[in-house]
Amino acid sequence: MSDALIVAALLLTAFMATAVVLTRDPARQAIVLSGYGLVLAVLFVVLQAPDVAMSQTGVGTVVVPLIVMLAVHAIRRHHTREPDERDDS
Amino acid sequence: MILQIAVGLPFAVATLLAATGRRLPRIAIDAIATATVATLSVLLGLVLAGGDRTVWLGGWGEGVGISLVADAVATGLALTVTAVALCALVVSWRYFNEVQAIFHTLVLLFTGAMCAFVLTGDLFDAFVFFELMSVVAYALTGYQSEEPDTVHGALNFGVVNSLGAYLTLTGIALVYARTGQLGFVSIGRHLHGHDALVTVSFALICTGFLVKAAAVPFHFWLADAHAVAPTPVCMLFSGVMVELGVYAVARTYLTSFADAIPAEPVRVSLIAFGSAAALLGGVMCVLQRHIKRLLAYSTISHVGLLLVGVGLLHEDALAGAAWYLIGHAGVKAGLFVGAGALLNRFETVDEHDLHGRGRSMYVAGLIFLLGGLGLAGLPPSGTWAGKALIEEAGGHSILALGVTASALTAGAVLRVWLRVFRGAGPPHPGTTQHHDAETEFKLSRLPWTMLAPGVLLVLAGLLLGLLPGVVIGRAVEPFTHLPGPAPAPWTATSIASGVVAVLLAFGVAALGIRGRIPRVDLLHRLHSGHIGDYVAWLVAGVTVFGLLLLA
Amino acid sequence: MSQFLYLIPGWILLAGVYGIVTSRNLVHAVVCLSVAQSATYVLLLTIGYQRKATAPVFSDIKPTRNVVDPLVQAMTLTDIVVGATVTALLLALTVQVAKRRGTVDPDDLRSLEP
Amino acid sequence: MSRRARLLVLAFGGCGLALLFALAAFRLPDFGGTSHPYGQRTLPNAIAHHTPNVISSINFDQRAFDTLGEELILMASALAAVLILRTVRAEQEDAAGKHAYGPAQVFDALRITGYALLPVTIMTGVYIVAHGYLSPGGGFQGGVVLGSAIHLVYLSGDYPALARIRPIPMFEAGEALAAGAFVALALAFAGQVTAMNAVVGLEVGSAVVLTLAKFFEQALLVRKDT
Repeated sequence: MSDALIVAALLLTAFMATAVVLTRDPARQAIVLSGYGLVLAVLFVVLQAPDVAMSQTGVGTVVVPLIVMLAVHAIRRHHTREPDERDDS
Repeated sequence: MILQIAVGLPFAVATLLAATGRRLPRIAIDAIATATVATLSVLLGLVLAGGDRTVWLGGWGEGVGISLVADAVATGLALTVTAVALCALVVSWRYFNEVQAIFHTLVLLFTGAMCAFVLTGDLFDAFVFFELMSVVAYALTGYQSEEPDTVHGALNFGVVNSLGAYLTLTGIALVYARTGQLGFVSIGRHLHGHDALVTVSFALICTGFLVKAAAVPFHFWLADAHAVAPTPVCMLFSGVMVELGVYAVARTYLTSFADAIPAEPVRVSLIAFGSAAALLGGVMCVLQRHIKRLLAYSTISHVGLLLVGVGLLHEDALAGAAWYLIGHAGVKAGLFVGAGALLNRFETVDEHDLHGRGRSMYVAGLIFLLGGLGLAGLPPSGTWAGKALIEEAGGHSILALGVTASALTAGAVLRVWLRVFRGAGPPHPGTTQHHDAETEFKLSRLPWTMLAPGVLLVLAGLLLGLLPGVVIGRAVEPFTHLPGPAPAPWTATSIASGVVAVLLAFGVAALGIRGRIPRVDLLHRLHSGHIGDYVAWLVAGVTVFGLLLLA
Repeated sequence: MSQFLYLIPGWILLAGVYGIVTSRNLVHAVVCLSVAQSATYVLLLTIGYQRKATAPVFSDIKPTRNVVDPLVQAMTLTDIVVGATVTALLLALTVQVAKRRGTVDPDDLRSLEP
Repeated sequence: MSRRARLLVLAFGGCGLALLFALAAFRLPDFGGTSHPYGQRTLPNAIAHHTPNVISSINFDQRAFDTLGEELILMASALAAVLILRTVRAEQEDAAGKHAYGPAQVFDALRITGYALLPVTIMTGVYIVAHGYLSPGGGFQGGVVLGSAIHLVYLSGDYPALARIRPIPMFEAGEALAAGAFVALALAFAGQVTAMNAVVGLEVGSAVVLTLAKFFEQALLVRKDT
């Protein structure tokens, strides 16, 4: 694979990683994270690592973002009970 | 084969317990877990008796496979792990509302992971078992997930330790890029001369281990986690897990990087981090009224001393560190048993709350008194003997550091003994913070299984100094690659420094019971429980470590 | 000067750390931790890369063919599992923090130091 | 600490870490170079043991002990999810009737994808596990696919349907037994790549199901009392 492709994939990875970090709302972040997982998987294919790319696709684009999504959902449900139990000390 | 069986046994039984946990009665779960750890310690004892050996798993041999290296230090440490784990399991016989068999499964996994981490001869494998150890530790810390402080403490623990572990992996990747090796020994063989890459990779690898060892400024997670973890888990954390971080630093440097990185910067930086931990831990310890947090800070302080012992890079000091480690493991695990007994009786561990209420708890009181003396380093305790060797090798400043740290931490423990078990000093209003008693239903009296292990552990710690020094010296010889030390702790100076530390500790305790425990706002704000603070301090610590090594 | 490429994982690591420190939401912080970890995948695989070499799978190529370093790939696989499990565990704890404390903003969580 | 102080500490640490990392990076061997001694050593072993996928050979044969640790981490974290997220289950049983599982709040596009993908995904998962010794993929990748495939039922249908085909105790036992089998295989019979792939597939699949199940429970539990 040509170097230009690798450089492009690496720069895209760095860009997406930054995007994940700068997305402050966790619900949106889960979606950006899924995209980041996909970009990583592409990078791994480019770097001749198909095995790793497969796990990254499964874990990084599906399972982990799904868990993040579910956690955000669960937390929202508990937030409806505030603010009476909130600890302000 | 015996080594493979020893490594695999706790894991195999843990999986079986997890599979059948829903059906087994509690007594069977207790019996199986305890018997497994007991068998494991017998196996490790046989390995220790059989002398040093290296086993290549799967028969692959050097350069391809993973080795288990059972030298005397590694096996001895694994044996210490199993001894503390055995006591922790006995203590937990009457503890807890068990969820299926998850607690026992996790404790077995934890024990097995610590043994594998200690015994492995491969850097990446060490990372894997370091992570296993950490993941199990987070889960055990968060065991009582209905308490707000518990989950918060476990989360702080998890984030800080995981980030440390990822930095370790980054360092492993760097050193792999240079050498193309992963075995501790083979990395050492392929590293010639030092440059920025080698130094930085060493700094990063050690970061994860220093986070585990709670060196300042990586220490913030420790008190948060210890204050909330169940008592048997605290015994394992403070008694052995934290100390494994120091062991890993020593192993990484001595086996892999000793020829590449000159000793002087390593010595300076490890002593700096260790001394900071010894002093800050000691001061924070005196400022605590929550007894489990108090013991947690005393662990930070003593592990700091341990790091200084390793950092001196002197064969006698390393022998001393090994000695100190086992002595401290006994005393500290025992003290947590005492704290657990108070928690169980009164559902609080606030020192002011408990004023005079422990008068009738003779055994727990004895644990605190003997534990305090052990922390101070009363001859012939293991802590005393180890500290004597470290101080001997380190000179006056280290001597002063050792005496100060012991006096502060032991003083705080003795103050607890005086106030809670003797009713000394005027009473003060306590907090209303209420804790779970950790048992399924309130027991009418403490069963012997909850106290006897504590007494045994503390006594073991207090008598370990009687071991002949030559045994420890011979054990560390293959580990340090330095000429065989002849450790002899029984000198006039060392006995004097031990006695002085005990007297000073009583002084600190006597001063402490006269008034309320003070608050130092700056220090309290520093230990904020804010995960952003902890991580910021962590990267700052890496920077300081790296710059000290490069300088 | 091909070493410039190695700076990318460094950037990802720092971005993750920056995210954790400045985070106002624990879920966000945990995700940033997983970003910091992904730096190790990228670092490992770039270290193991070799020009004009294929993936280390010999089912359809000749055994004499040059392949990239398989070891870093095996390490990365292990690393991905570790990362995912740690993320899941920390998110479980975060859900409990939200339930018990009613907030996931680290600035609103009170200190554990009594 | 104040926000400002925190950022100052971070600025110091971040600059330092960046400097350290850059110093190291420029001493690394050239990108794309040919020197990978450890990697080269593993190649002939993989071919000699008839495992054309060298990565499978490393993970399940040459360095099987690493994978043993990895599988145990997976088991520990699935158990931890069961443990830490358990209290809601108790609350739910206490106040039966007050809780119900809400409907799936997903995009319609995702719902349709769920329907379409389920059978294909399961087939793919099994295929990936079975051919792990030969082609890219293996127990881990296939296990993830299988474990998440089951949850497509939720996207395409509703939660009770998912709960019926997902008996938690069975997955718990299956996962633990698979991990136990892996301990035995890794320490006593390393090199049985196909068997190990199958065991890992079972374990990973069950662990993913367990963990996701716990999170689904937390996310979908509607508290009717608020």
